[in-house]
Amino acid sequence: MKKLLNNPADAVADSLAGFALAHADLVDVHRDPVYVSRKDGAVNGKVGLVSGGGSGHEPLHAGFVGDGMLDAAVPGAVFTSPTPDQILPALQAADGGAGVLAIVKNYTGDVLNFETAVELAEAEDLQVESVLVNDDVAVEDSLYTAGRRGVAGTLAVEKIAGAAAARGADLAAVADVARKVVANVRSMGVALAACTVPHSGRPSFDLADDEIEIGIGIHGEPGRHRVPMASADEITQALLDPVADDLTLVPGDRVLLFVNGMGGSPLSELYVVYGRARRLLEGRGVTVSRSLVGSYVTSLEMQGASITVLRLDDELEALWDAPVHTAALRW
Amino acid sequence: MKKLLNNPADAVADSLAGFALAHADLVDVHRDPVYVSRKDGAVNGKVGLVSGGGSGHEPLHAGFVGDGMLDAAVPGAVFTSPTPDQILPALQAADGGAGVLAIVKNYTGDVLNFETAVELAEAEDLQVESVLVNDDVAVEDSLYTAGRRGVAGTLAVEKIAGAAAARGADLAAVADVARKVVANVRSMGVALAACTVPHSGRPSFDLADDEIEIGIGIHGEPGRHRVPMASADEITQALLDPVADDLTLVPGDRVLLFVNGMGGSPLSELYVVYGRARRLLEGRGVTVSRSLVGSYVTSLEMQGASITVLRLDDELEALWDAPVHTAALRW
Amino acid sequence: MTLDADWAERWVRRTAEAVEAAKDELTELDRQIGDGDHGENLHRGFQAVVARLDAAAVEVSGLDTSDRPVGDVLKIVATTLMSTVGGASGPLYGTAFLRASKVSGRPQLDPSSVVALLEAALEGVASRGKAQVGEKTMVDAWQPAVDAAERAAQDGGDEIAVLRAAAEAADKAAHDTIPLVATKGRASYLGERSAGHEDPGARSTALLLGAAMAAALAGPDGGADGAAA
Amino acid sequence: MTLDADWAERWVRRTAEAVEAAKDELTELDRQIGDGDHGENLHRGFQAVVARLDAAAVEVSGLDTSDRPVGDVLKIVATTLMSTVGGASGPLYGTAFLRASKVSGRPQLDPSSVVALLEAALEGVASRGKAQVGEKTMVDAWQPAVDAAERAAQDGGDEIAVLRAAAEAADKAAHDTIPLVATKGRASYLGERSAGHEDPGARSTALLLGAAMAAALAGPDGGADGAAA
Ligand SMILES: Nc1ncnc2c1ncn2[C@@H]1O[C@H](COP(=O)(O)OP(=O)(O)O)[C@@H](O)[C@H]1O
Ligand SMILES: Nc1ncnc2c1ncn2[C@@H]1O[C@H](COP(=O)(O)OP(=O)(O)O)[C@@H](O)[C@H]1O
Ligand SMILES: [Mg+2]
Ligand SMILES: [Mg+2]
Ligand SMILES: [Mg+2]
Ligand SMILES: [Mg+2]
Repeated sequence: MKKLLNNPADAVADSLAGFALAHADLVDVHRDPVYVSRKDGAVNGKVGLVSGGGSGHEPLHAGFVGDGMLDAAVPGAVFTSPTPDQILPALQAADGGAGVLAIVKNYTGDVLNFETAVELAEAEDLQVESVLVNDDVAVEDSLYTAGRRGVAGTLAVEKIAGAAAARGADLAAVADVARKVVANVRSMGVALAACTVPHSGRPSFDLADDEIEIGIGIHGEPGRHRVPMASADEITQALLDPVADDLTLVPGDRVLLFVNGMGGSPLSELYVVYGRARRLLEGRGVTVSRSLVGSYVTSLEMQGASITVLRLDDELEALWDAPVHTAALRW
Repeated sequence: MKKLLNNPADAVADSLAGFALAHADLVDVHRDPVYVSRKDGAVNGKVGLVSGGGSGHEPLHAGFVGDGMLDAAVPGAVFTSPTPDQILPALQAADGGAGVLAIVKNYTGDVLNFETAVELAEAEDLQVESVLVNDDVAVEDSLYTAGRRGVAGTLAVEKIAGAAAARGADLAAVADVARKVVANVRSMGVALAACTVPHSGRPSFDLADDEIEIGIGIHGEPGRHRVPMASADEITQALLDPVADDLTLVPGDRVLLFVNGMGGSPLSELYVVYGRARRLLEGRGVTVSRSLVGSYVTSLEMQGASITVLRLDDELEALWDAPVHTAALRW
Repeated sequence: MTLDADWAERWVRRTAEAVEAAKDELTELDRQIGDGDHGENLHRGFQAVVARLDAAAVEVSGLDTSDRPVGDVLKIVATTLMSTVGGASGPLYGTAFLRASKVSGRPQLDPSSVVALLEAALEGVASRGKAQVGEKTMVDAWQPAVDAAERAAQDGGDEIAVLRAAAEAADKAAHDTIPLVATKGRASYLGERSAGHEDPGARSTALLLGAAMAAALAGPDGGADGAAA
Repeated sequence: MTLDADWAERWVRRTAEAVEAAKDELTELDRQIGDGDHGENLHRGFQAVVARLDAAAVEVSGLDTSDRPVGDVLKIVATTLMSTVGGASGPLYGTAFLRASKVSGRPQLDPSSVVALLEAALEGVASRGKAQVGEKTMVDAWQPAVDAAERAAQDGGDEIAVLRAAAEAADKAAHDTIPLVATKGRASYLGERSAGHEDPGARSTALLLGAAMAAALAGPDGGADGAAA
């Protein structure tokens, strides 16, 4: 394992320390317990937005703290949900008197730890709503799984709910728009090479030189299928079709197309995937009216990408376009 | 070799096609010959800015075309300088009547091909100035080398000269400020793992599991020294010290600190390097007043990072802060 | 042999040792069908528990603690695990210890109290995780352990017999998770590919219950199995 | 045997074949001390040259081309290489052919004209690249080739003898770049580490000059070495 790290046990702390220095104009990074809040604290009268989860997905979530997006983020250990004692002060820090929306990716650990924190917060008279993000179509959403995972679609939920909150929507309305995004966003990913969790020192799975994993999550978990290496066009289709089918896209639909890198794939390759995905969508009569290409919801240095499609309407499009000023997303 | 690519020979074309679709609001991508120009063509009366070089460094340079930065970019084949017949129309497309500044990284190929193109442009009565970027302190600048290479410092030259042009400075003034950046910017990089050029299919060099290359360029060239793997703190110091020494930084100096990923290293690791570099600079009595952390000047999927330091004064700081709206840099 | 608060302390300290020894094994199990952090998660948590107990030991040293409720120790364990482990297993083990602490208010546990402790822990895990037997989770170790403990107590076994029955059943049951297809937790994302691997949480449950028995066997001064608590 | 425009065409077509055959070898040399694209660069360029010559051949077919200046072919090669190769070698080989074309205005080259062609090419490379002998570049193959060609012409050799001398000298000289430390081009960034590897541009120069000789030997219809042009 070769990484730009010191003691693997300090990976998250060292990285957050650098993040805090680089973005001191945007965030405060707290230690013991660890959480990140926007500079100058909660905005009075605005619904607060909090998200969190294991580390290793940078810039998610701390990179999205700032105007028009999150008010606080809670990074756990690498690929490990944060604990309630971290989440609770983040919820409190985000509260500007109008209540807080917790955006939780659907993983057993995230769900359980946020649940506990929300209970504790409510016991202290904080008004909290939770939204569960579960955009990964690789996982069947059935009685026989823990349900679909939350992956790159989380960015869209955070951006759009953040814009709604910034516009002054109340807690119920912000939660509603977040749920609307969840209902209209789907993702699927591929790994060309696994990632290595610092404290383990071993790749999260072993892939032969001519194999890829389709349907991976963002925690180095193996995917649903291991298939032979294929061309970018073929891989893109293997990701895009299930996403578009699950969304039941029809001609005339308008979407955001988000091609996300897993951390170790170069931007140039993401654009190859984007180009193909776009032509496939257009082939279905779907208009791509908004785009995002980059490594935003990552899995350490994993090589690979995911495709996220969000069905847009005027409301969602306007909220997507609304100004945002965070370390990782800005317009 | 596993990459999200179709035919390796089409790597650049496929990627540019996706880029064109994703950023149709910002750029026009031309084929035959290949170059990228800003949407709606040159700005009347504004000095045009053109840069270019081999592909494989994305988002450099095409990702920096737009308001406040470049007017055109010329991507060659992967790691191969573009040809004069590509550069010439880019120079012409960038000309708004006030002349064009060509920003050239100091590589024999880039220099020779730009030289030819500039000669051809001048023959057609276009006014062109050229600035050579050579920020890489890993290479000794002596009679016995091709001189220092241009690496990540190029971003600072393009951003700051772009801001000067946007403010209406004339060609001589834009060239002057670009040269002032070149005079005050230094970089050095490390590779933890090599990259693989698509058409070659083999890693650009072979590194053992416990070795790293210090002083690498951005073309997969081996570096100056191969040393045993070390901690992030040690590696950061090995990069930062030569940069700071070469710049002869003194207490009281104010700088931009830019930690750049080589394409395959996760953002979280770049922040670890940033944190350490910042403390080292502060230990020298230097103030870090501006920061940039991310993978902007890459070497395909190479794992590693470079550190760039730019000595600032009020002029450079204000130009750095000036608005920019491109695919990869925006504020 | 009585199961008092000191036993509870020995139990969790031994668990910390067992987790340390098995850290890589647990992580490797989790790497196969999860995200490769279970060993590290529990290690971080039980090291924190030991630190908390050490700190508490300094506070109470010199005082008479003979009537200290067993549940007091279990509650420290619960809150510490909840705030340091994270992931799925943190809240699950945290809830297990919290519920167990609530039924362990006395300073000494008789066999039926031990059964009640284990039942409460299982109930905590199952309700928190909404998991049932057969879903390839730690419930698949806890449930057979509780069943075996109940039988041992009905058969008139003493505290040690009850704990031994639980530990042995959990150990076997963890092994028996291998062929199962996961339908809860992170391993469920793998679908059929989760079969053929032992569930890491079931294995750590077996370690935990094994440590409970060993702590009882060892007694206050080290005792039967020769290891100092 | 005369060296006319047809010979020039055969020369560059043979170079294209030689580059295709040696593409991986050239790239591997460049991978050692450069950026691993020299084979691909020249392959792209000479394929384009062949395509241009094919297109031109259609245009002129049926016309009498016996008084076509040799330089016409060389100029096509020059502009095509300049606009398709990129990198350092594109402008360098492009300039070499451009300068060579300027001194090859006649339809037939005698031995001294061949020497002039080679001298002009070398002068083009050296002035464009500002490189001298000993800097581990293609100049280290061109210079000995020109020297050998001059000697052969002074000794009264015919066109073929001149080209043979150049080709053999370049081949040996390319090999002799191995111990050199590069002070020009990308390899110079490696400093001392550039020693121990052959310079890719020197090797491709040897291929180019080898093809010139083979094209002369082969004659218009294939000839001596049996390969069709
Ligand atoms: N819903 C659940 N109910 C009971 N146990 C569960 C549940 N989900 C996961 N587990 C247990 O948690 C273990 C994984 O713990 P750990 O690796 O620490 O957390 P994470 O899965 O968040 O990385 C699994 O092996 C399984 O035994
Ligand atoms: N300044 C120079 N003068 C002469 N030849 C040079 C010079 N710089 C580089 N070369 C030649 O060019 C070759 C490299 O060509 P190529 O790999 O195609 O371009 P690049 O170095 O831009 O990738 C070197 O092996 C060397 O022979
Ligand atoms: Mg985990
Ligand atoms: Mg090159
Ligand atoms: Mg786990
Ligand atoms: Mg090269």
